[in-house]
Amino acid sequence: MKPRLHVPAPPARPGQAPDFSYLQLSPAGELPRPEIGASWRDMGQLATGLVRVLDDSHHAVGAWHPHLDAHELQVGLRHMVLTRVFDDRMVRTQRQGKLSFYMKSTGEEAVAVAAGMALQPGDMLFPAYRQQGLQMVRGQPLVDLMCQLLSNSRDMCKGRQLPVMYHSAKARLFSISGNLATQFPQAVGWAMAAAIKGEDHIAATWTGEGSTAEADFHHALLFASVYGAPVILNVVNNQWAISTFQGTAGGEQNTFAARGPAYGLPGLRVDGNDYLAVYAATRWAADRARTGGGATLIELVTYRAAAHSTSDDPSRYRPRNDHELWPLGDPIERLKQHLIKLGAWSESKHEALVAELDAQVASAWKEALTYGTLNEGPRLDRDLMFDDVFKEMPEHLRRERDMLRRELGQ
Amino acid sequence: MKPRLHVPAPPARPGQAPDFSYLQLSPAGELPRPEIGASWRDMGQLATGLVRVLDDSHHAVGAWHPHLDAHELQVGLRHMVLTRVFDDRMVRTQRQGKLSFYMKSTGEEAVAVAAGMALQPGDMLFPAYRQQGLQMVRGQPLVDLMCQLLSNSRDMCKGRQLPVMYHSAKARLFSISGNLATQFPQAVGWAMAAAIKGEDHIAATWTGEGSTAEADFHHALLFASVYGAPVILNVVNNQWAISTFQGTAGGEQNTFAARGPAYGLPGLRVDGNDYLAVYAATRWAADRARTGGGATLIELVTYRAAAHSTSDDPSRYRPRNDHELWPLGDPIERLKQHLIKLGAWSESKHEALVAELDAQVASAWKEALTYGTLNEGPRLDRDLMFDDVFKEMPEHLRRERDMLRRELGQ
Amino acid sequence: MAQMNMIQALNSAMDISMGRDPSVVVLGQDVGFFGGVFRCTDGLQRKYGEQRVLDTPIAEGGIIAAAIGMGVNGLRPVAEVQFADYVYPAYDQIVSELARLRYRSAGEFYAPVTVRMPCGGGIRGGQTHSQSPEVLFAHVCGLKIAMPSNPYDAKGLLIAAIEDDDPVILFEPKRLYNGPFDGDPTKPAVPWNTHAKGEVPIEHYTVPFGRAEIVRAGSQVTVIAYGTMVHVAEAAAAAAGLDAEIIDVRSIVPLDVDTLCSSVCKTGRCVIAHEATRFAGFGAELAATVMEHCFWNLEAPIQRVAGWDTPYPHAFEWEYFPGQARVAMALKAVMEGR
Amino acid sequence: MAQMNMIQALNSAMDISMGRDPSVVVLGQDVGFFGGVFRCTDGLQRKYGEQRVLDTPIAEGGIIAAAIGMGVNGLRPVAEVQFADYVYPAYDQIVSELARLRYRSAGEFYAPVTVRMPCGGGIRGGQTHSQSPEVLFAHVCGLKIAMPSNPYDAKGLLIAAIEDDDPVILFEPKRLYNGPFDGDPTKPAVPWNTHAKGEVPIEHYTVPFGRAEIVRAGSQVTVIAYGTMVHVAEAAAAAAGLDAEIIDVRSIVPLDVDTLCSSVCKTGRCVIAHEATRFAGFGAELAATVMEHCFWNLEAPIQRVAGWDTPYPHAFEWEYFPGQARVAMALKAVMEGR
Ligand SMILES: Cc1ncc(C[n+]2csc(CCOP(=O)(O)OP(=O)(O)O)c2C)c(N)n1
Ligand SMILES: Cc1ncc(C[n+]2csc(CCOP(=O)(O)OP(=O)(O)O)c2C)c(N)n1
Ligand SMILES: [Mg+2]
Ligand SMILES: [Mg+2]
Repeated sequence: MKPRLHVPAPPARPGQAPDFSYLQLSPAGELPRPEIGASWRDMGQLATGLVRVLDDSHHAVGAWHPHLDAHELQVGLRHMVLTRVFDDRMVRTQRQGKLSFYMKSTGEEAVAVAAGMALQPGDMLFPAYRQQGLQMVRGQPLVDLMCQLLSNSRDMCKGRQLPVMYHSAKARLFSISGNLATQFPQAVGWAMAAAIKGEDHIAATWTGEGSTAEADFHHALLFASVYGAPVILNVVNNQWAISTFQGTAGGEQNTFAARGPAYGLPGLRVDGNDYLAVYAATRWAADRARTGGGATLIELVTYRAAAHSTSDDPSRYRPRNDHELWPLGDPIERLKQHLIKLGAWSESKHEALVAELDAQVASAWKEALTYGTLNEGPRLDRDLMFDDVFKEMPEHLRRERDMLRRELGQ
Repeated sequence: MKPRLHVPAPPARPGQAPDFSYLQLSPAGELPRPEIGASWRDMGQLATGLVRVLDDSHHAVGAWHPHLDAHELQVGLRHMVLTRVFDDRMVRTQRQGKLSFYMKSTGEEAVAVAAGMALQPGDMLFPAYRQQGLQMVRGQPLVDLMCQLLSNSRDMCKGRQLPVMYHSAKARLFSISGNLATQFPQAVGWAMAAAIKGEDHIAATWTGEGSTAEADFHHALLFASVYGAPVILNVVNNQWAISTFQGTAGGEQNTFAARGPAYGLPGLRVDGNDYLAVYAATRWAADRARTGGGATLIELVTYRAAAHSTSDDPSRYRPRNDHELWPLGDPIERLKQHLIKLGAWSESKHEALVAELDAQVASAWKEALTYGTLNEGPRLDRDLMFDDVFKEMPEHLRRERDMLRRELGQ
Repeated sequence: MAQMNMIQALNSAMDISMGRDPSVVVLGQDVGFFGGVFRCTDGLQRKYGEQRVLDTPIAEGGIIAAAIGMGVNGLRPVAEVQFADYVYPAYDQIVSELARLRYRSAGEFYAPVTVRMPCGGGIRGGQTHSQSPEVLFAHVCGLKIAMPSNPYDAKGLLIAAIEDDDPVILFEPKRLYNGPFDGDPTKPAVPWNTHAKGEVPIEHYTVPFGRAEIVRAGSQVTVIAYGTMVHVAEAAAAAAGLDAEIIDVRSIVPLDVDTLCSSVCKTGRCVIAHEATRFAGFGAELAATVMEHCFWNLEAPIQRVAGWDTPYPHAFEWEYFPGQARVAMALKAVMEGR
Repeated sequence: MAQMNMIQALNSAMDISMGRDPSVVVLGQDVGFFGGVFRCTDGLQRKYGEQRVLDTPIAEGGIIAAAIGMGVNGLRPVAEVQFADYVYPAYDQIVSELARLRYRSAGEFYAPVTVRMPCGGGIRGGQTHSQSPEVLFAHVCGLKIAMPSNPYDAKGLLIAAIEDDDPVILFEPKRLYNGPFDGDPTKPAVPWNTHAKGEVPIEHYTVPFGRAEIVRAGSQVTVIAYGTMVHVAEAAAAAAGLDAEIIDVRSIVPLDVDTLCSSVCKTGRCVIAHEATRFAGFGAELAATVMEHCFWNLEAPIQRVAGWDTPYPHAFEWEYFPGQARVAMALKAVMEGR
């Protein structure tokens, strides 16, 4: 045989039947849960298997079962539903021309919400653009988020960032960057500082599987390993990076979690649509980091059910509605059924919750609109454009600000 | 326990006794040699064990024994001795002020020479700065190499590069870059092109263990894996990167070879001071690549016996002469003893060889000096400075060339 | 001849090049099956196969490094960076390697790589989808750099780039992909078929590097611009009722100093316009060069029109963008000799 | 006061800063146990411990990213890049992240990172140990940038940088580490104790950003320079017997336009000198700015003196370096009004 360029391909393209047979699954409850202090050497199977707690009949099983009380699960469910309801409405408003851009997290809400719930308020979060669930968990006011999306007079980013690039110093949610993966090694640096200062807050960060190809991913794992930084490195493997399948990102030959052990870090491959599994894995990694055990790499296996963004049309590159056949189901539906199994939830309660949150989002939206929209205003004072480039405005920016005033006839 | 920054440290600093107990060794002959077409999944132990052929009594043992004939081994020995003799004399001339700079490869000659011998002339080599053994294997005239070192009137680099940054398109030795690791993913691109064109030449590249921290290392492994590129990726783990120990580069927790399987590539950890092991591993990887099996990552465990460069003084950061205690010995001495064991060599033959090569280097040096030195000239025409920035000289460079002529009163 | 927008013109350039020369390959994020987020590579994978049109991992540094290796091995890679704002992870491979290879190996090795990237604002992309980083490459010797302002030049320059043995960076003003744009976002968008340069030969042709184009001859003032700003400058000068000579720089490296400076020596007045931030932007080089060559002919200080020295803010895109009003102010100043 | 060379001055700046503020940390390749390849961090790890002086992996991008995270978490990291030529792998983290963080988060997040790097030629370093890439950062808004020409300024600027809440890049002309250098490599090297600015306070002080220094007052011509070129310019002007006003820019961003332009408006003549390649170098910004402010006072075109637009060749270092002869030619041209 001669060398021939290998070209990874997704299992199905538009018009073909969805095919998820490539996905390696482990039965729920099968994988062991190592001691917090165990060596990464003794947990290789966690990087290639799949940590799952919820089984097909919605029972929680196995060593990773986090034994959360029903109330806590209801809170998590609420955050996930809120995330989805929020996403849905925002895409609708974008179609109406109110927003310039939006990105949904539909189908991957557990990845953010369960992780956020498993962390402490003092822990610093470095999300990518698709973890809006963290904003919900940390209680960011919906109106504030919407004003950012609208770039209006109350935009927390002062009109500077694209929609969804939120931040909150108070809530310890780092500013989201448009540049993929850059936050990964920054989170490691934050965690190194925590260790240097002897604080026990940890850092957690998220990136897409496509983005793991960037240098930042490598730097993050390396620095986290070398310095034993207290950080959780999450790879959200939602199978797609815009139009390219996870094989193009390196997921064809081995799992993303397997990169962890290569650098001397535990690597956990987790069912990202299983709220309990995500919670348990995050909690394990957080406890480990907080007690001096260093970093953990977590791959969250999930599916990008929606378009990449409002600028994208996935029917050009993958089968329509294939997400309905995704073997790991839907994270909201699964937690809901689990709570019902526990006798702590019901379809009607769920409907009521959706309706309540829908109304909440609708009323927040109404309020947000009173602060303006990008197209119709009011917007913030355009002079703000020249602030915050530096802490204090240098002469040349003052001059440019004045030029703009003249240009606008002020 | 609280998180505390972990800081990797070498086992010994100046004034302390050398300590190589950290080094994981496997007995010679212990590790299996997988079939060329085997899956990377079935060779995990090769990434953490140590492929060795020569045992402590200088016999070749085990599955990796390449069964080379004595003549071929003598050729390899000759290249290694030539490399060392060359290095030694060049450092002496640097101390005499003839060269601005030099970098020895003492103690790691097998890494380049054995690999070079195992590859075919059509294979393209992308070395770092410490694989001068490849220049010897590919028969680069010593005078040419020296003229490069001297930046004189016959400098192949036309006076543009620091000493040791050789190249030869004819010999398929890629131009060496001062920027670490950049050649790693370039070699992958070269191999991808070979596969696209359906040629069966492969590429091989080398980098130091310290340099694996750069983004290029990650990109190389990723692209090599995704496209199944016919390339051999060599990491020369000589334990040091200037003053920092391999632990700072990520070698404390796991081996560098272990990164291979994480990306879905075979990873071989090889005794870099064992000529036969390096040869056999390279040959295995080359055969694999040439028959469509894709890339292999090889970590070559060796020791930088000399200073980093002529600008460096290692006694400031590591015990003096610790290389004499290096558990894997010296590659030349070991191959020599093996040949003696085979009855194909003797101490006196060796002495004669050293003397012969010494004379050869001396006479080449004499000739090279006739073409000038950096300080005393003759050098090349300074107008050449403006060539090759582009294929054809654009107007602005012509203008600058003329300005320089005026500046120099011409 | 055919009507083409800039996307079609670029697509045609790659199509023709791939058809003529089997060593031409295309690679980048989403460029294969999907045909690129701006659809510039649409249909190429279907036509030339997966071995020649590669979807890559999201690693700009890896993409350029691989392209260099391919170039060394005899291919002519055309690499797409999805947005110019995302080229920085590849900066080292471009400036330390691609730009230097021929020089450091005394001409023995080179990599004929073309790097394409959409640049500029005007599409509500915010600070990470609007940048114009051309000067960050112009300062690096060894790279040829161009920015077309219309479909005709886009196709001709891209074919020339692919056929060039030097590395080339082609900046594509994405606001011009679908039509010319005079800087007024409130006007309805115009398609390229309303513009003479939307007329593009179907077949092979090149637009050479190193040649600026006099878009409009004039006597009162010279406006030097490139990319989107060519159209803005034309409109602003027309609105001001000036007999302006409008020059499209087109080729940033090599720079056509003669055309620019002959014009300014003739008119005695000069406005330079680009979208990138002003401080140490390419306008500085243009201003310094014009000043050096035309000092004794200048009737007024050269004016620079540019983006402000801030990131490109999403909500204040049109206050940031150097539109007709900003050009008009500069024209006024230069005509009044301030 | 003490006699210090630039290395000792930089070392003292870090020492004092670490002693005063426990949040100051130092990181980089070989900076810890070894004290740096140029010895600028010598003794710091011994004094402040391994938790505050970190040897890092060889990954410039990782170093800056980690420093950003540390800065966000309340530390004041001082990162060394071993040579300015090797900063490019960190380019994305610097320009897309470090420079933009405060802006994009509307002031809620920032990282007070100082990045130090030796730059410039004159030590036989060849094309990858001699570069002066300051303009590649100057064009990126959000970074403060300085290049000292002497030990006094080096210490004062570095302390100011560490205490600044904005990100700062400090370029250290390595040819000046051990002594002033007038551009003549054939003369014996002079140590800093022969120079007034080798006299450095032992204690804490700062040299503010945004202020150029008039190194020598004069009336006939203004020479604007920074780094090594300040000394070359002084020597060249003296040799030409001109009453030149020599200005050390010192702070590249923010730029002290007033000091520069007041001088040129007074003398009517201007030469700009830097070591970096000429095309689109920082000299272009200086020339454009001076022309804009001093047009009506200029008696001759502004002259730029710079490195050639080629890589810095090992063997032709002194033909590449903009030495006294090149400055003299520019002085002559500007005095003759050519
Ligand atoms: C450095 C950089 N390169 C390219 C892009 C363009 N881009 C935006 S999102 C995206 C795909 C990311 O995929 P993945 O990491 O899997 O995240 P997902 O969208 O699936 O959540 C790309 C290529 C970018 N934003 N930044
Ligand atoms: C991008 C880059 N960063 C830093 C350097 C400076 N530098 C030159 S050699 C070296 C150490 C490399 O160590 P290693 O990779 O282990 O190779 P070895 O010298 O041991 O062969 C460093 C830091 C460089 N040349 N390039
Ligand atoms: Mg994804
Ligand atoms: Mg090494």
